[in-house]
Amino acid sequence: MGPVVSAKQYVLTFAALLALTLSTVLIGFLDLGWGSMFVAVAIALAKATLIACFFMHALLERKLVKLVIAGAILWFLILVTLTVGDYLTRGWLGFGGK
Amino acid sequence: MSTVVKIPTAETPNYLTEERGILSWLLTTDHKRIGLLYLASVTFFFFIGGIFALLMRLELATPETDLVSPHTYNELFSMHGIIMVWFFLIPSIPNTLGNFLIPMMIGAKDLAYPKLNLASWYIYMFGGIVALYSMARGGVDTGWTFYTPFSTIYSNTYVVGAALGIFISGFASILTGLNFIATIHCMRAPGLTWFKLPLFVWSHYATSIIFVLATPILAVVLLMIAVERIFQVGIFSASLGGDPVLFQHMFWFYSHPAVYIMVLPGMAVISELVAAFSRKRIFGYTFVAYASVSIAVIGFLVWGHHMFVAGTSVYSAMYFSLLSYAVAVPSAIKVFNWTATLYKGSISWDTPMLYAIGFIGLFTIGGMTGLFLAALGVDVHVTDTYFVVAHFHYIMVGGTIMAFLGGMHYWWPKISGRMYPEGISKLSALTVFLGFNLTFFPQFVLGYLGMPRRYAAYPPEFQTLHVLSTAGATILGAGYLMPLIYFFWSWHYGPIAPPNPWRATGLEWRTPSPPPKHNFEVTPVVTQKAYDYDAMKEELGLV
Amino acid sequence: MNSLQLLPQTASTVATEWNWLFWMLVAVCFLVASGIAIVLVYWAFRYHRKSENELPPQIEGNIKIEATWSIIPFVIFLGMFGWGAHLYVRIEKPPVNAREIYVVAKQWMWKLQYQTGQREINTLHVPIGEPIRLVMTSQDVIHSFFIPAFRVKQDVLPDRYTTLWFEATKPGKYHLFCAEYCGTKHSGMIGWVYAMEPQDFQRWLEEGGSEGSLASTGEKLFHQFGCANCHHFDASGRCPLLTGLYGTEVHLIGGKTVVADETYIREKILHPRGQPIEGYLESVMPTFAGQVSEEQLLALVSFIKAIGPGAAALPRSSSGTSNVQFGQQKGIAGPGATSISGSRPKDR
Amino acid sequence: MSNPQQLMLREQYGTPEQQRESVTFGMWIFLATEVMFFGGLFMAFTVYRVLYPLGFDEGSKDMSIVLGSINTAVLITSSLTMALAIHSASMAKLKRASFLLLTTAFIGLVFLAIKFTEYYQHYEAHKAPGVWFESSSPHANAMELFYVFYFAMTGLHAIHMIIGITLVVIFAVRAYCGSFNSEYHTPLEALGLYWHFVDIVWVFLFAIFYISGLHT
Repeated sequence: MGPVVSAKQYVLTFAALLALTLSTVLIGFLDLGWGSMFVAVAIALAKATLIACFFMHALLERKLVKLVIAGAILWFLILVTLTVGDYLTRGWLGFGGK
Repeated sequence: MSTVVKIPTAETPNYLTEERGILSWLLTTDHKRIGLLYLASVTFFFFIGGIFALLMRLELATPETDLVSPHTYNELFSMHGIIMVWFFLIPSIPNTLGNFLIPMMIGAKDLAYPKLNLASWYIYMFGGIVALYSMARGGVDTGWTFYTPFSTIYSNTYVVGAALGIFISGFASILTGLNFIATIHCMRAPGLTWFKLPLFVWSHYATSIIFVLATPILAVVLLMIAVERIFQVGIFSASLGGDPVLFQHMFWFYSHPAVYIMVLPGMAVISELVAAFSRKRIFGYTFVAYASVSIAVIGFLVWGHHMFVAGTSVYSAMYFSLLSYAVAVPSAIKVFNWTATLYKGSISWDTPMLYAIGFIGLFTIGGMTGLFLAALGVDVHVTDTYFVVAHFHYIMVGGTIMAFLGGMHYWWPKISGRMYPEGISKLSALTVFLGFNLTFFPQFVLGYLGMPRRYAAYPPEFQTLHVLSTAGATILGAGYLMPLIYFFWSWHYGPIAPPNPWRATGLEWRTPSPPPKHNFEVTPVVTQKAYDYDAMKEELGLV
Repeated sequence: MNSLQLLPQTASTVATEWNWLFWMLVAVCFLVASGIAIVLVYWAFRYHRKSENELPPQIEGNIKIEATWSIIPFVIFLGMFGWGAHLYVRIEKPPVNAREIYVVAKQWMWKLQYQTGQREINTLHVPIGEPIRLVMTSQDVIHSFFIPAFRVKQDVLPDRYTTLWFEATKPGKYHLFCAEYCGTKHSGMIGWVYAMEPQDFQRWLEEGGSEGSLASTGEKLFHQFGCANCHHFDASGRCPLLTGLYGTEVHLIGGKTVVADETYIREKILHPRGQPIEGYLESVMPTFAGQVSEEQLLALVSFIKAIGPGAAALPRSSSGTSNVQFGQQKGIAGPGATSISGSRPKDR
Repeated sequence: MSNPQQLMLREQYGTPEQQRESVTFGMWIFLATEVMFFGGLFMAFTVYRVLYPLGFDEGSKDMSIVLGSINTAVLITSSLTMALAIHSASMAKLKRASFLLLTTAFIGLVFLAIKFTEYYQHYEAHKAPGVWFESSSPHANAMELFYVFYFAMTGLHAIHMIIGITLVVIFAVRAYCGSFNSEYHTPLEALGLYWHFVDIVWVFLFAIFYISGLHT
């Protein structure tokens, strides 16, 4: 097994990650209200994607591995949506505790 | 099939005789030996949990608390639940029969990570010892559900110890699931494609998905309980504005799929038994295979049905109820397909088949009462009553344990190289079936009448039904003791078993009983589908 | 040995509908289960192995049959879901004109307070033919209020109000259970519900030594805790006007609105500075957490309700019915359906 | 046991390729369980953040954005050296791989040192939850809840780091002793996956804990 990715690509990824970190901080100083958390998490998602694709070689992996990654993300989303769904719909009926 | 089956003689070493001495067991990486280590451990925990259950049933024979104090009673049902769920039911079939059989069924020498397999047994035992220790120190009285804020603020018992024991053994579950998934993906014999796999393997694959994706949530929520209790910071308690219902969400996100961890391996066994003892391919193999996976997946979407009166929103109750009905469909498909397999079969009444038929009947009742609990309006009355207790015992005891015992009888010749005694085993199957129904059917009526669960004392009008239940529990206990005794007997004195006593088709039957250390002398090449009796009729001598 | 009872009492409006749905489910499930059992046993005999070497015909499956027994159950399940959901909404959603009774649960007893001031422990007297709405909270762990004869159950949580309603139809004495495991004497946290003819109930109310209505107790507390020093009954006080507040929308800083319901009032007493109200950025109100018991809180809430819209004066009559309609509460709600974020002194 | 030729094909496998695939596949599944493990905490954090936005923002205000950003950069650097270490191993440059692994471990220790400095600062500022927590803010409770999650989640992350650093040192020694070659370095790849995953977790922790208090 030879190297799958060139060293140059790693360095580029590294630079992109640093740039994104800097932009997270800078955008954080802007008052975006509710949006600021979304932007921060969105940039974090971009960074995570870079790490997964280029450091962890997820792009070059078998379909099976991609399925595992997709599954993990999907299951996390199931957990969050169905739970937060309860909290967001509480009170819709207009009387306490329902 | 190129494998030549040799009749085992004293000279041919098998996995039991290849190495000897206690260390050769404690340091083994052979999946078959680890399966037996698990078998001994889960049997031990089963009888501990069983003793707790029997004491509870004796206490409940009268309406007053006269045998044990209410506090002791609360500890009894808590420890019964903890031991039975995490130290018996969850590892029962996957870690014993699954461990023993999956590599053989797929024609592999071992699991993908044999050392990890051994490590998971040690982790499981360590967790079990921690849990038992905290019970010996004074027990735990939170129920197996650890609901906050009772578990984090108000209980004066060894909650952290018990939670730690479960937390540790959770890693054994994760590692087992990981091992099975990797094994089934990477270690199949040449030619063995997914749709040639036995349904046992499919079902265990589905189970492993749940192991791997649900157990971490249990680990993290128990960790949060421990942090809250030790540092007295409110994560789920109101002191900081936390919400106890969030704990319930996280707990059931694990614990509902955990129900499928318990019953899917039972279904795995039943598929094998029904095929072998009808000498037929399972009716609608593909449907049953997909049903296993869809149970595992949809099973993750229904946890909220444990919380319909817990103070969640009415809207979330709606979607959880609807999804709960959706998960009932694949279970129904399985029951129908097993039944249809009998049609025009060649049905033998050997003990494993008796257990299998018992399973189908009891699982049907258990599953159908689940429809009652999923119906929102009905659930309001019957939730947290004996109706729920009866319902999940029909699934777990009537389902999983029946399947476990059926599977143990079926594969006993392979495991031990000897046959079990047929007469007494039929008697025990019958005793278990009758004892089980007598124990748990009255509990449906109790719950319907409104008897809440986890009551040490109860109004006198419920006594008749409780007495029936206690009587049944005694019979059930005797039914479980019988196999324990005759399996020990058979291990030493049973008649020598041929490689394939049932004339079944699985790869595990095409190697000597007991199998050699690496399962097969020559790696098998698979050319036919599962349960293909037509293709194998010459080899099996069938006409 | 006591006599065997096989049918539960049916004594509320929803209980009758519940029975219909339950027995429908029993009928459907019994039919299908006995069908499976009969087929299973019949085939087990009919196709019993005749010779050791028998090879039966192999049947692969039949996609049409399998699809049929997948789709038909699914349709039946949808029907069960629909009926169950319909009944659930009926059980969960109280009528607006219900008589309110306040419940405080603690290990291991039920404390009940009537609007008219009567208090009871582990017993509840209710008139038949009138909807009753329970506003419930717990002082410690989670409990669950369960009356089997009425087919109603609702968990009672600490630090928040949950509600349960029923309308009794038959006079009688019924079990009251705690259905959520709550500790050592969980099985002792039981009591009785007495459903009475309205005139009997009225007589009972008059006999039960009331120290004045709950709202008037709340009024006394309102003065005792010094609330009246700032919250004047006209607009002259430094603090928000409470007259006419109940059930209306409150505008919070940040543009959100919440409805001033029971939970909101409770939270404001305990954590006044959590979500600042429009016009009162710097709240001067001290917290009352740790100083007011759950029962006193309910009395205060009852008082605020009594001076709500449409109430000219304190209702001193025996009628505890609230004519306040609960507004729709929109937006994001806390665990107790109202956002809370407060400064509470630590207990330690 | 240090001969790559023996390790390349353990007895349960048929071919080296099968072994390689099942080892990396196993690590990916393990990472899926880790996603759920941290995911539980992220979910609970989300719920409380939705319920108490003001208190959580105020809690975030006291985070040190300087130390947080430096630590993010530090961890990203360690991921780079880890990737380069595997790159070197795959070209059979084992000495260089060993050196890069040791660098990775060292950078990991720097991360932990900064992290514990932050913990100490929080403790000094009475922000450590429990008996140590003091605040006169109207949102003191929600702030404390924020810090409960902060300590729990970064603490778990730190434990993962400690495990990772230990493994990296062990693998550095193994690489130095020649346990791998260009054909056989699968365990190193698996370790790399773990290390990068821990990095990803931090990226999200940084986003949810440090940023939302910045603008106020």
